Amino acid sequence: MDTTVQAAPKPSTPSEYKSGLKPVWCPGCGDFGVLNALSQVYHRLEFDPMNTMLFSGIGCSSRIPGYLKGYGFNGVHGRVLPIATGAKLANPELTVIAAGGDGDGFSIGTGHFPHTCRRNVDITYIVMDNNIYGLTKGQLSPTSPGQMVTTTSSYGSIENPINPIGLAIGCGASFVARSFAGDIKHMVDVICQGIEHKGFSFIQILSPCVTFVGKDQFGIIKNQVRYLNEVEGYDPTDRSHAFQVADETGQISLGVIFQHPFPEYRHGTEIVRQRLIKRGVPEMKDLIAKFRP
Amino acid sequence: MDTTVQAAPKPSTPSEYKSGLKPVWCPGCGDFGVLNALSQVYHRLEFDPMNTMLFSGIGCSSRIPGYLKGYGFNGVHGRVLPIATGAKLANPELTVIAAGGDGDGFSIGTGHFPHTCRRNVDITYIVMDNNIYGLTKGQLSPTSPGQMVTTTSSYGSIENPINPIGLAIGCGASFVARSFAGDIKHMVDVICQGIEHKGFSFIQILSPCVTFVGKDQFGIIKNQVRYLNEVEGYDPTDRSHAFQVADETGQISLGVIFQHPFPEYRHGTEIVRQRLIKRGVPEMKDLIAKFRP
Amino acid sequence: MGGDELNLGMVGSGGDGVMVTGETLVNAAAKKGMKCLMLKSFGPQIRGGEASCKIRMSSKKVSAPPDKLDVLLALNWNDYKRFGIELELSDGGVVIEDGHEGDEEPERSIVGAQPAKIYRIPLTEMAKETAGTKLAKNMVALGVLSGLFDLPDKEMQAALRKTFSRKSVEIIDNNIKAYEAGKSYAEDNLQVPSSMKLVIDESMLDKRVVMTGNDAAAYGALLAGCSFFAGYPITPSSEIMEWLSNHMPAYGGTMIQTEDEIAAMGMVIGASLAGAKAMTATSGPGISLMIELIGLASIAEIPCVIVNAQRVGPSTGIPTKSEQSDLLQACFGTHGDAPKVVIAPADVADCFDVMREAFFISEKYQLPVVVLSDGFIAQCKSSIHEPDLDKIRPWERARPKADEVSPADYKRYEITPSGVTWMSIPGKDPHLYRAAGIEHNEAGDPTSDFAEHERMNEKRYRKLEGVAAEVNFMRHYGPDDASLGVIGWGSSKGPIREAVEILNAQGLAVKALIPQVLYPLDTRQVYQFFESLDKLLVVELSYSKQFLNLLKAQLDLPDGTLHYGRSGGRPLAVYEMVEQFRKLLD
Amino acid sequence: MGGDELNLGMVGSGGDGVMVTGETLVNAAAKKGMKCLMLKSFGPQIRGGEASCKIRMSSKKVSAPPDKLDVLLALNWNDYKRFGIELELSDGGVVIEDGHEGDEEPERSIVGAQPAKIYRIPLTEMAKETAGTKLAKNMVALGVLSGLFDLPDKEMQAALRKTFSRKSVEIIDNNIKAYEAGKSYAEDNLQVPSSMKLVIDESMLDKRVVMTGNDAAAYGALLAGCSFFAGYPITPSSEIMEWLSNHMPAYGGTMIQTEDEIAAMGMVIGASLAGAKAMTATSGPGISLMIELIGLASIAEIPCVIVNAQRVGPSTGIPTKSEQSDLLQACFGTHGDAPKVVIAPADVADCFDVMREAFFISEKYQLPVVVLSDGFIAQCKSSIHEPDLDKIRPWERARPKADEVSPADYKRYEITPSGVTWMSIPGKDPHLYRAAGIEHNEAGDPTSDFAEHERMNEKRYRKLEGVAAEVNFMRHYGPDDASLGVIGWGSSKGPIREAVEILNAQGLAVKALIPQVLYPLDTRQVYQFFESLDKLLVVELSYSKQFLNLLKAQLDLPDGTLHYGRSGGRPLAVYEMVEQFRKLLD
Ligand SMILES: Cc1ncc(C[n+]2csc(CCOP(=O)(O)OP(=O)(O)O)c2C)c(N)n1
Ligand SMILES: Cc1ncc(C[n+]2csc(CCOP(=O)(O)OP(=O)(O)O)c2C)c(N)n1
Ligand code: SF4
Ligand code: SF4
Ligand SMILES: [Mg+2]
Ligand SMILES: [Mg+2]
Repeated sequence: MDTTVQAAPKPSTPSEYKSGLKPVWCPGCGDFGVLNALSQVYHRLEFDPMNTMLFSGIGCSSRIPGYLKGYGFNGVHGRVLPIATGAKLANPELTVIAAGGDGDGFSIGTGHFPHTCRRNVDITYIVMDNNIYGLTKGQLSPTSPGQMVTTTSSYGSIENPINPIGLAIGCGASFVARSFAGDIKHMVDVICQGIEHKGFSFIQILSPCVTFVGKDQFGIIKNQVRYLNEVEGYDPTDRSHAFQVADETGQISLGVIFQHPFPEYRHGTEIVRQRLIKRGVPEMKDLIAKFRP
Repeated sequence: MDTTVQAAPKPSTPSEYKSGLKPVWCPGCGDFGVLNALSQVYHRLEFDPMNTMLFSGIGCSSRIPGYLKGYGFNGVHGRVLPIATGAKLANPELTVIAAGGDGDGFSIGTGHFPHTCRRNVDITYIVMDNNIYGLTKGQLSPTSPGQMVTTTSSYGSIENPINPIGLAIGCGASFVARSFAGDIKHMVDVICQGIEHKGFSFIQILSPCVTFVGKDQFGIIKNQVRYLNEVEGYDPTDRSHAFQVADETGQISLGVIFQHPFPEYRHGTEIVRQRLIKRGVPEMKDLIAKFRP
Repeated sequence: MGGDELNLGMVGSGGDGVMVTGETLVNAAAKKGMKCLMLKSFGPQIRGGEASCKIRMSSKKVSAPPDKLDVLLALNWNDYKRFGIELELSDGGVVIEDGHEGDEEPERSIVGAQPAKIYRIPLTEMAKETAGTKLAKNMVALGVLSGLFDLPDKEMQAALRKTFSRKSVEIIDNNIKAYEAGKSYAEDNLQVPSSMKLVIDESMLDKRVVMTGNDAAAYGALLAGCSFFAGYPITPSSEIMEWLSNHMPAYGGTMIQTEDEIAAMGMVIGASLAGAKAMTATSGPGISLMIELIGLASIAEIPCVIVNAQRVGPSTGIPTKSEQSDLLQACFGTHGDAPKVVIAPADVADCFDVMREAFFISEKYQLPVVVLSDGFIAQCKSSIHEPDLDKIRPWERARPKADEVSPADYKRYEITPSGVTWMSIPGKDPHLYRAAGIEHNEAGDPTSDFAEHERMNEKRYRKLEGVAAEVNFMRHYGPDDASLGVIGWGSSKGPIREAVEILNAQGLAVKALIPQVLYPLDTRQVYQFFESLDKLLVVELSYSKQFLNLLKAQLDLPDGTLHYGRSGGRPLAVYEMVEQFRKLLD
Repeated sequence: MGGDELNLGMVGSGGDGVMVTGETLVNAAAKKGMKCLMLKSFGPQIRGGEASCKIRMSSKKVSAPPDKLDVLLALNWNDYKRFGIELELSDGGVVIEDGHEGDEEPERSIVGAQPAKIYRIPLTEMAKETAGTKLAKNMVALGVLSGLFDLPDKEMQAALRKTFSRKSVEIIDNNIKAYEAGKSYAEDNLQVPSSMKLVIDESMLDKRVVMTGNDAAAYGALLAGCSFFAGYPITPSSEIMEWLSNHMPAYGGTMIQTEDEIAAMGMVIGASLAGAKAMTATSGPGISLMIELIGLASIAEIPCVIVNAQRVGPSTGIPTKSEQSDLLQACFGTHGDAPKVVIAPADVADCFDVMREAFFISEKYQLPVVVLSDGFIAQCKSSIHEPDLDKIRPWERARPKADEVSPADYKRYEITPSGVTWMSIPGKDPHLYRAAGIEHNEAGDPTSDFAEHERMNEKRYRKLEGVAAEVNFMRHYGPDDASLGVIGWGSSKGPIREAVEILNAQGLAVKALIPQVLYPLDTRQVYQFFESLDKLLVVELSYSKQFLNLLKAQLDLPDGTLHYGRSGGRPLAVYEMVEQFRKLLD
């Protein structure tokens, strides 16, 4: 880090971690909860905004970088994972968080998810899942439950929804968790764990869309939740156990569902680099010798 | 079907199902085995080439539509699943097969795979997995094992490979199988089962690249295979069992790993359509009434 | 203002019901046989924030969005601040606001002329009194407008009933009461000069429908025989897929929402190969993702229609605002030399016809056709003349005839004089073939021979010559011998046309040309248009002069050709065009 | 032919070792200080099928690929059939084939002139005799060429040792024996007119390196300070990432192969935001997938470099052949008005300098820079002058200075006269900001205000004015006052330049201009070039005249400008250019 930098005073309360910009969300939207939770996470982990990057795609949820202090990027729809990965690889000292909607992550962005899981770069990915396309006003999402009527499923969806938790485990993610926008304390705990996890952490947050799904969502979810840290004997390192949680119906488990330490991407690059340095690295200009006839 | 059609005589041997074009593959390439197996499948299932569409992406493996009789399409890299899906949805009477390489399907095409699984459109997808990019001459593939040295992983791959079988099960595919280019009879059996399965069937075929991975691949694989139909009590409808097979190391299970009947996409569309027809469908021109003020 | 047209603007907070009021007006106008169009604008809130709309109605033609307002209805002056720049009052315009005469003056800073009159009307109070809820204040306001400007009462009430048709009888009655109260209030207390009353020319009574461009495009596609739609939601095109989601299944067609735009375009290609008339609809960001597969459709000669309802770019840009800046991408965005056709609707009604032409061209010439609509056309709720349903004649793709070519001799990519080759359909024709995105010989097998590549390029581009010669799709306005001409495209047509009409009426010889098949351009017609000209002005809503560049690429512009262009974000205005014309005339 | 250059073609089956032979020759030439370039061509087999190569070597400049051949070495006449059209023999050219004098004549149908002489030499037999394996027949042939044309023996042997440096001493020795046998055979039995011997101008002895354009681009990028590469393999660009895979990690940089091109471009954007000089490399199909994110980099003003090694399009096209048909996509392929810079290397050596300029421009002006290379440049193995490593001066991005702007006052997108605004770096600067792909105000917050959008368009496009004025990157050939001029770009430079030189030597006043920053074009310079002209010819390898259209979009071409273009698939030839010039002169 440059020595010339005049350090800005670090925010000292959660609300000081907010940017001050007024969210465009509908009153009651679950995303407010996520924003509040994140500001508390920033505070609890004593983030220096200068070292924090929050990336997102496009969607209601993806407006979130605008509302928090730090470097932020509201990119394009579906590409938050590669963009966040690039930032982290290029500047490993930064805390890098990616956030977005269910459509952003599991429809247009699906292709990046398995690869981000398997690379295990040390970023945290928060999907604010509302089972709908909020910003574009109510179309089918990959997490919309079967039979759901939306503007693009006029007679009820005939597709099986994607299961983000199951998919993440199936893709070999090293940290998989779920939380709920209606429970700020829980979100704060889980997100902190995700950020502290070394490697890629995926957190699904059930964040109701009050406008296009309904205000009753908070109640419906609340009635079904159970907290995994209260479930006796739940072992998040047990993969098949985790799969069962992913497949559950009728109840919604919150907490760290699966966590498995495996080497972070940078671990691999560092080993290679050290090996090369040991061998001896020529001056860049001397590489020209490789091209001499 | 039009009545004016002068039906072409149906091929009567497997080799008559080949187009006659000379494959561009390297001598010994596993893809020859897949081609032979497919010609036998066509023969066994008595395909009418006129009703058969074989789609592919780009890669060595994706050249396969050129070598079989029927309608074929050698499209672009990574898009075989949506293209095949579109054809099947538009013309449900056709037999639609999609084929391609590991890069085509699990790198650039990853994003389409989970959605194709969950839609469960009645097509068969054959991935000729050689753990490498053959056509572009030997770069890292998402199924290249860890530490593998390729032209783009000069010091050994530091990524965890994707597990196509585990991913397919995790994505809720209704038919998941594996076969081996070194065993034609087995391929024929498994592919026939896949085609006869109602819904999306995914078949991984281990098809060695003799040029960029090595001729020894056939032997290495052969030494590790076991046939699931010879494993007593193996129940392909048992999801957690199937996950174990997906995760196995040291041995390679061949056969139908997971199969689970759930409604095909068209089932859903037909229900909707019948419902609408019962309600009464106006003449298309009368829809103008909807716009009258 | 007044006389034969009324330009009206409204602004309010979420819950003020600005859009409902506007749509009721549009419906009423349509019922009375009037033309009418409505332009919406929203604040940044996702839902329920401040909003404004502008409406223009007339018995005569209405082809441009409202410029300056005759009437501004301010349900909330705070919200006006945000939209003021879009809601400019014209000379002699009047303002209606919620309030009591005598109350403290609200803070107003009206954009445009000073209002001739400000009517303060206790809208909220009257709503509470009559309907029992202040929510009905918009209906009181509607009544006031009706009384003040002599709007057709019967149609207003019918439209209002339609607006609330899903509500209870009680709610409907209350809203009617609120409306009537407003109307009486206006009749009793207020008056505007009779010159401001809307003259309804009953001879113009006409079959009207109320549609947006997206409605017209969706319905037009269905009638053109489209049986397959795959798409991914995006503003401002989503309503096309939403309409088809509703109406396609009953006719056996497929509408599928895909995981992304790439998959959408892929499915369209697959469906078309399998014999369906297939399309997708999106906006700029979606097109950018489809580019690769549009190129595939071009080289593999697969018919398909792609609607791009343009919005402000680049990137995410301003999703809710319109621009004409995807033009060069539509024509030249693919890598390689990839012929395709680009065709642009010029107004809402036109979307219907353009879809017909698009399917005709794509099926006949076996290539991708990009329909370049824009956010203004796509979402502008308009009262238009009912489309001519009989003009629709679905075109059938040319297939190899069993008695003219045997399956063994059939070559999918045979080089023909027109460039078009018979395309067989799986399951219908025994003429098997393999299509390819790789360069191929006549049989469809891969080739890397440069001579073959050159021949195939020739074949594929020859089809464009056919299109340019056959599809005569260009609008002319003004006298043929005018010495001052304007060329524009898409939704710029409206203001251009009106400006020409205004100036022609003043005896000035100006004319305009609106090519609709933008690529390939029928240059003969354009050169003819140039013949009488001393001055040519190219008009567009793109900062980087995309239309000008496209014209230059396809023909030689007259010396000293001028250009008027700016970024989008608000539609071209009639007075803006008149001003440009006048500058040239000076 | 002969004298100062030698043009040589070889064709053989898989296993004949055509490429090894060619590369050995290139190395030998380089060792002797000669310029040399080699063009490869493969049959459809993935590996091990028939192949051919063409080599041109000279002590003088060699800037174009070989046209017609002085010598054709046919290891296999069956394979010649497939490549014949690419291997045209020149008047007075000779042929070397494997065989015995007196044996039955093989079936030959040589393209071009009748050979002045056909040498039948028992290559296979001699290989078996000397090296114990027929595999060494290519080395015998190499010896024959060496003897026949007096090639520098020491360098040939050294190059041969280099070629086999990973093999056992025995194998090397055997190959040397085979080579020597061929050489003696030629010296003893054959002779060509001394005019055909290659005259090596020792005064030209020079520091040579052997590189492809991809090598030069990769190395140039590394030296320009690029520390982040993300990419997805594709012919003909993969070697860039392969080289960086090898060399980047040691210097702390990251080279990552992504799941697709979209992810590659996404990672590049993320890395650049985080402060790295970042790039990707691909070809047409990959660019088509990156289009959306290139637009994002443009509106969000993120520096990045994108190499496109063009191949024959559209779609998959012909992956192994070169074309110039991605030009308009590079300039205008994004939706919306999205400024970017397009810059084209004109030869292999140039790739090195162009990468330096590309990073300079992208970092200074904070926009995406597309480097339009092509398959010919990318993969042409060449002996070139060693690049000037001292010219590399990595440019540092302008960051907000702590003493000039406080974090609170910092506006990432402040409107400035140059259009460029300081860009802070996370972890380094306390000047926080939020970047956005959505239209934004100066602070980076979303806006839907059209006036703000217009101002931001102005800001972003203003940067292009700076680039056009600052980056003087254009090649001129021929006398300034020539009345006949050609304008071309990219790898067409070679043949254009040589044609100009040939005609100038014949006393004809022709000149050529090769702009390298194609967009934005420095039009002043181009107009200056036009001044002396009676006739202008625009030259390119695109069927749809993309370069012509790009020029028309940016400036007014002289009346009667002519165009010579065709599809790619084979490089422009010097004689083709000379012919075009002559036509104009007539
Ligand atoms: C390439 C592209 N396609 C489509 C869109 C339109 N779009 C914007 S947000 C969105 C989906 C929003 O849903 P989700 O990601 O679940 O976020 P939410 O609004 O529900 O938080 C879509 C389809 C776009 N901006 N870009
Ligand atoms: C968009 C795009 N990116 C990259 C390529 C280059 N490409 C062609 S095939 C291929 C991968 C081949 O690997 P795989 O799919 O495993 O097939 P294989 O050749 O091994 O059978 C690549 C990267 C392309 N054609 N298009
Ligand atoms: S539309 Fe739904 S997701 Fe979007 S802000 Fe409103 S409530 Fe939240
Ligand atoms: S390169 Fe490998 S995959 Fe491709 S044809 Fe050869 S052996 Fe088969
Ligand atoms: Mg959502
Ligand atoms: Mg492969």
